[in-house]
Order: sequence, then C-alpha cells, then structure tokens
Amino acid sequence: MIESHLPALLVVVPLLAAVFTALIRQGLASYLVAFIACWSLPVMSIALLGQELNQGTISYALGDWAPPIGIEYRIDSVNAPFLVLVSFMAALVATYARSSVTSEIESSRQGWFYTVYLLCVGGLLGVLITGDAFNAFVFLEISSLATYVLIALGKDRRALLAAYQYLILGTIGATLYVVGVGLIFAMTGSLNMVDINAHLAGIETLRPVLAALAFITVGISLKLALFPLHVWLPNAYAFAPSVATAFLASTATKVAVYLLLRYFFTVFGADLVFEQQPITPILLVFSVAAMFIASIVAVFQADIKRMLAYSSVAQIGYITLGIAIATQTGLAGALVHLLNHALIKGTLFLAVGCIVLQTGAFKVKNLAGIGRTMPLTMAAFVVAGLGLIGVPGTVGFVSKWFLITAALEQGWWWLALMIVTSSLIAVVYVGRIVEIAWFREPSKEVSAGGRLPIEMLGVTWVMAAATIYFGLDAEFTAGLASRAAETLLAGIK
Amino acid sequence: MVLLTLMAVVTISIIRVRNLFSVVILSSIYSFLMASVMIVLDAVDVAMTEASVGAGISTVLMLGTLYLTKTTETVPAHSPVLPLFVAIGTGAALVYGTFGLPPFGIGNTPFHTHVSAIYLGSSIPETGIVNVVTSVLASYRGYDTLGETTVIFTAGIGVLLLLKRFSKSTKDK
Amino acid sequence: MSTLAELMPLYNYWITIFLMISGLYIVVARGNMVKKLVGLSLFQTSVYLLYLSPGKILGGTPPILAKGFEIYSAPLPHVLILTAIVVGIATLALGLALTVRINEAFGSIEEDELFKPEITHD
Amino acid sequence: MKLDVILRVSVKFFLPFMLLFALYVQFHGDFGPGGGFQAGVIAAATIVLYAIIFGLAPTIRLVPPIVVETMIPLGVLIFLGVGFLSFLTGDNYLNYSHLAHDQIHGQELGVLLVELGVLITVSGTMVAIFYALADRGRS
Repeated sequence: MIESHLPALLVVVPLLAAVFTALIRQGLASYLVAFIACWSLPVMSIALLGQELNQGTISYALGDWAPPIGIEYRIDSVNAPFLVLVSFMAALVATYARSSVTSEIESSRQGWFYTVYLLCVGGLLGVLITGDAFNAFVFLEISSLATYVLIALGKDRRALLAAYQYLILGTIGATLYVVGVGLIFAMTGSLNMVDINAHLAGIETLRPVLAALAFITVGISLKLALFPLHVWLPNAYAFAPSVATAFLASTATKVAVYLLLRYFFTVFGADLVFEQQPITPILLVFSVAAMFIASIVAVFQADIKRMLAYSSVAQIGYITLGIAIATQTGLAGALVHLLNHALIKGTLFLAVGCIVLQTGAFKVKNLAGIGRTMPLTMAAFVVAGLGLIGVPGTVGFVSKWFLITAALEQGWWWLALMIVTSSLIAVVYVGRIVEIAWFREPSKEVSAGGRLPIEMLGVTWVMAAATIYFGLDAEFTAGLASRAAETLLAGIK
Repeated sequence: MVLLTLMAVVTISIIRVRNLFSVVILSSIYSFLMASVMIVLDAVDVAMTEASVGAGISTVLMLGTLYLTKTTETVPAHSPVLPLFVAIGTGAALVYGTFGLPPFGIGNTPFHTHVSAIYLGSSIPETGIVNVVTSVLASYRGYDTLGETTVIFTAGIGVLLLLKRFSKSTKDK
Repeated sequence: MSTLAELMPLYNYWITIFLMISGLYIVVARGNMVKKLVGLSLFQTSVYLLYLSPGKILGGTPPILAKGFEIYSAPLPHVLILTAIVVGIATLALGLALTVRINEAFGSIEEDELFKPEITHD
Repeated sequence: MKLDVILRVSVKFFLPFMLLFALYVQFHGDFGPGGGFQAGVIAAATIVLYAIIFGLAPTIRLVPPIVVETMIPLGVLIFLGVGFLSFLTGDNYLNYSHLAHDQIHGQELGVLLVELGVLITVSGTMVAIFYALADRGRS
C-alpha cells in the first residue's frame, strides 16, 4: 500500500515533520523529529528511483482527479536523480546540524529553525516532483520563503539585509514566472506541463508563447543566480548560518536549473526553444561571463564564504553552458555537473561550518595555519577543492570531461579552451586557501580550536569520500545523467 | 473601464508621494479599486479575498511597521533613468506578448473550453458544491490549497522567529 | 463608439502593463524599503488582472452554478489568483518583519544609506 | 483610546456581527463566494479591532499568544490529516470521495474540514503577526 503513495509521501513527510517541530518548541525534541524525517527521505527517494528505473514514468494523480483536471505528480528519469540528491543532502545536513546550530543560533529560536529547514526541504522536493506549472510556483514560493527566513537567522546583522535583498529579487523572479505561466494558460487553457506541450503544437499565433518563454526564463534565472542576476547570492550565502548555506548551496539553485530544463524541453519543446530562438548564443554569453568574472572576483574575496559563493556562481555558469549546447553529451554534461557540483559545494561549506564552529573565524587572513590544528577538516576541504578544479579522479573531472567533449563535438574548440582556462582560475583561489592553511604560522584564533563533534567531521568526510568515489566510478551518476538527457531531448515519450 | 483609469491615477500618485503614511492609505484604496474591478470581471470570490486581505490585513501590517520605523522617505538619490528603462523594457516584452492574446469578452478561446469547462460541467455531479471556485480550490486542486496553507504557515513562523521576543533574550546586535 | 469597442479588449491589457511598469519602477527606483514592498505588491496585483481579463465572457456570470444561467466565467484563474494573493501577503508580511529588524539593527531603512561600502565590506 | 466612549460602544456593538459574518463566510463557501482564507482574515480583523480599541492587555487575556501560536501549525495539521484520511480509504492523497457513505457527501465533508483547517491557520497567523508587531512596539 505504501509503495503506491510514495510520491505524495515524499513531500508530505517533511511538511508533517515541520508541523510537529512547530508544536514542540524546544530544540532537542524538534531536532530528533527533523532527524528522523530527513533520514526517511533518502529511503523513499531511492525506492522511487528503483520504481522509476524498472517501470518507466510514474504518474500519481492527487485526489484521484485525472491529470489535466487535478494536479499530477510525474516522476521520470529526469527528476528521479534530483530527488535522491536533494534527499541525501537534506539527511546529511540534518545530521550535521545539531552542534553547528546550537553554536550559531539563539537557544530559544532553534526549535523553529528546524521547522523552517524542513519546510525548505519539503518545498524543494515539491518543485522537483510536480508535473503542474502552478503547483511548482506554490512550492517554489514555500522553499523561497523558508530560505529568506533561514538567511535572516544568521548571527551577523547584515544577514537581515541579505535576506531582504534576496526577498525582493526572489519575489520579482517568482512573479515573472507567474506572468509566463499566465500567458501559456491564456493560450492553452491547461496547467499540466505535458498537456501544455500537447496544446502548444496547435497554436499558430506564437507571440504570447514566445513572451511566456522569455518571462519564465528570466524569472527562473533570477532564482538560478545566472550571471547578471546573481547579485543576491554572495551576500545571502556569506551571512547565513553555515548549516543553511551548506544546504542551500548544494540544492536551491539546482532545483531552479531543473525547472528551467523542464520548461525548455518538456513544456516548450527543444525545437521551439533552441532552433527557432537565439537561446543558445544568449546562454553561452552569460555562462562564459559567469565562469570568468565570478571566478576572478572569487580570487579577491576576504571572506571564505563569499569566495565559495562566487565560485558557486561560476560553477552554475558551467551548468548553463552545458544546457546551451543542447546536444546529448552537452545536456548529460550539465546534469552530471549539477550532481557533482552539489557534492563538491556541499563538502566545502560543511568544512567551512566546522572551521567556523571551532575558531569562529571566517576571514581568510586569520585562518592562517589551520591545516595544522584541524588537519582532517582541511583535508576534506582540499579534496573538494580539487574536485572544483576538475582534477582527474574527482567528480569535477567527470563533468568537465563531458562538457569539453560536447564543445568539441560542436566544433567550438574555443569553448573547450575557455572551460580549461576558467578551471585554472579555480586553481588560483583554491590554492590560495591551501597556501594560507598549511604554509603559515597558526594565528591566535586558530590555535584556540577545541574538540570537533564527531558527527560533523563524519558527515564532511562522507561527502568528501563521495566526491572521490563518484569521480572514479562515474557509471552511476553519468549513467543517470545521460538517461535523463535522452528523455529530455526526446521530449515526452 | 473608468475603474481601471482610476487605478492608474492612484498608482501614479503612489509613485510621487513621499510621505509613507499616505502611501499606505493609497495602497489600500488601490486594493479596494482592484476588488471592484474584479467584481466587474465576474470574479466574486477573488474580489472578496482581495478586499479583505489586500486592503485589510496588509494595511494593518504596514501601519504596524510604520509605527515602529520612520514614516517619511528621503529624496531619491540617484537618477531615475535606469530603473525607468528596466521597467519599460519588461512592459514592452509584455505588450509584445499580449497582441496575440484572445480579445476581451469572447468565449470560445481554449481558455474557457479546455479545463474550465470540465470543472463547470462536473462540479455538481462529482462534488455537489454549487460554487465551482470553492470546489476547484478545495477538491480538484486541493493540493494547491495545501501548498497555500503551508505558505501562510511558513510566513507565520518566519515572522514570529524574527520579531517575537523569546524569553526576554536580548536581540542579537 | 466603434473605436471604444475595439479598443476595449486591449484596454484591459494596457492597464495591466502600466500597473506592472509602475510597480517595477517603484521597486527598482525607490530606496525606501517599505516603498519597495508597496511597489512589489502593485507589481503582483497587475498579474492578477492579466489572469482575470481573458476569463470574463461578456454577459457571463460568476462561476456559481445556478438555474437560470448558462455562460459562466472560467473558475480556474480565480483559484490561481486566490493562491497568488495569499503568497503576496505572506511575502509582504516577511518583508515588513525584516524591515523592522533592519531598522533596529541599522537605525535606518533607506537602502542607499545601508549599502554604503563601509557597512557591507568591513 | 481610553477616553472615546463612542468608539468603544459602537465597536462593542459591531464585534459580534463581524465574527458572525466571518463564520457565515466560512460555512457558506460552498454556495456563495467565500472560504477559509476570507473567513480567517475577517476573524483576525475582529480580534485586531478589539485590541486597538480596548488595548493589548485585555486582548492577550482573551486570546493568549500561546493559543494563537499553536493554532498556526494546527490548521496545517488538520489539512495533512484529511490527506492521510484518504490513505485509509485506499485512494490517492487528498481524495475525499470515500470519507462518507457516498461521493457527494464525502467531498462536502472533506471540503468543510479543509476550509476549517485554512481558517485556523490564517486567523492564527494574522493575529500572531499583530501580537509580534504590537509587542515589539511596547518595549
């Protein structure tokens, strides 16, 4: 009985747990509820992935109303891997959160911190799994509201400013998305993504459809922090509590990328988007700009979190680059890099969380000599840093390999060259951290470091090991990504 | 469509006025006008929500905030050219989009015939609820309403987290 | 009278566009935080008009099934806007709460004063 | 606020009708315009009006913040609960058809319960935000 209702359960369980944590206010009990809920998610999503692998697309009508009438949950080979990714990140960050939250957030507010965290998880999963355009907006709004609150809980008073700025830009993005959905609805009359695609074929006046495409792309790329619209990201990630940053960095922007892919391929259809419209050159320009400018800015950052935030913007540039090359390998490259970047960035921010817990310092200059006092954390940091650069043997290399082959297939050798040079810039800023951490005398904050709680170190190392494991045996991630790319390119089977 | 022109006038005055107190009052007038336009557009449920939520609660919240913060706005510092350009650019994209849209009051567009017609037809036999909007809101697309209630829940928890004085602990400066 | 007749259908959309432009302008141009939130709600309200105006059929009645009426306006956009209004209010409430906290932490809610370099990059 | 007797008397006269109107809107949602959201907001408006006229202290005695803060998750719990109920009757999530003996009554029962949940959450949230703002102001 349970298996058939898994899609609904996957989203309802975090919301239910959020309600319970809101009722029990004090920290420990709500942490336990959050912990149990978060660890049930990967179990469910793996079961769903299994179901999807052998049965093909799963469609779950909510309230038993047939899809165009009611809302439909649709799991195909594209969103199954993402579900597993977000569930695992939620579970890992939940185990990690215990001591990091007690140190960074006021004792009386911790109970509700888990509520908001669970709501954010539920919202993201809701966006991933739904097959209905407006339902995606509702759950996108839930996860965004939860994100604004998470950021505003940061210790630094500037966290409030960052949350306010993100709120304004995020709401504009969401409203533009609603305008796009409204225009499509006015033309096709239905909200179900698959149904819209069926109806779009019959439309002859293409004007509102193109306008809808433009609005949805701009709206989602605001959420995605595509290069010119990324202004909110560095402040938001720098001042948020390190637990929130770790979770958001690896999942929030990825869900927005998934939504963009879903619209480009399933709703509008690849031919309308890529052949008739100049989407590819626009995306290429923004991606290359993101890769270079964001990496260069990252090199000069004084705060380690802001540096990682700018490197996130650069990495998203890689992903949009993969989307721009709308071939099979290009898309597979984008999807693989999505999964890999989530692992790498998750490890980096978790390691930074450990450092902040121990020494409370996140300014780069007073992190000198931390390699000696906290060898294990910094080792995990370096492993993930290598992944960022794309050193062979790490996950980064796998995705860069896909992107470069895709670029060469297209005959754009200059693009492959650009990918390599921007990776070199990544070497600069990761190297800078390594140099400060190991080849300097430990400064006063660093040497004061005490014992690091086991589960934090454990989780950081599980992530670091994942970046290596999936680098060597890439069959699992690459296999899923290319399968997803096939379904996207083939449109709806 | 006199109402719509009235709304346009109210919007221009909102832009120009600098005393925040009157801006809030103007925005509640704007919501009431919006509600009356909705009645003309046969959207009775939505008009009621817009009137009670848009004009009622948001004015209370804004006045509450103004009570706690300043009520006058400073002179805008930088030149308004760039923002005007951004706003008009988006507007132009929308104007481009609306030319293909079906004209105002015609009934045979896919907008009506496709899903909405099915709701109108099946609301009574399947759910027995006369007000189709409520039947769609609660049962056909009940999951959206669950999402909506969760949005309200998140906002409630978020605001309380930010503003509520917890056990007289000092605000983190 | 004829020009008004064929002008009428598009008049709705032009007003929507005007409201959207003014809403966006307030958000982008004005520095005061509360003013920005008012602009944001204006911007969202214009979207409701965009959903509603195609929904009306001249001579139709609200979608409450009754004996004597045949033509009803479409119920689906009404449901969508109900959700959108609630989402708008939730964002507004959160924005206002943030403004109050920012005013306490920084003493001012003018964006230009807050984003001076010495505050954000100290 | 303490001096103006006229205001206090007129509000005393108004409040019961406003609350009645809120309940009317809530339960009349099936036949006329109205539903959980509007009813929740109107109910919250009555409490806020009471607080403005008669001051915060009596209102806090009347509707203590603890009750309001538990109302917020309670409404969502009811909604999720109704969803789980449909699991027991063997259908997909949020399907009210088998809650009662036949489909029509089942749907109406489900819709009523759901609207009730919405009413509780919405009014709880609005009053809680008002308390937070007012409480902030006093210090």
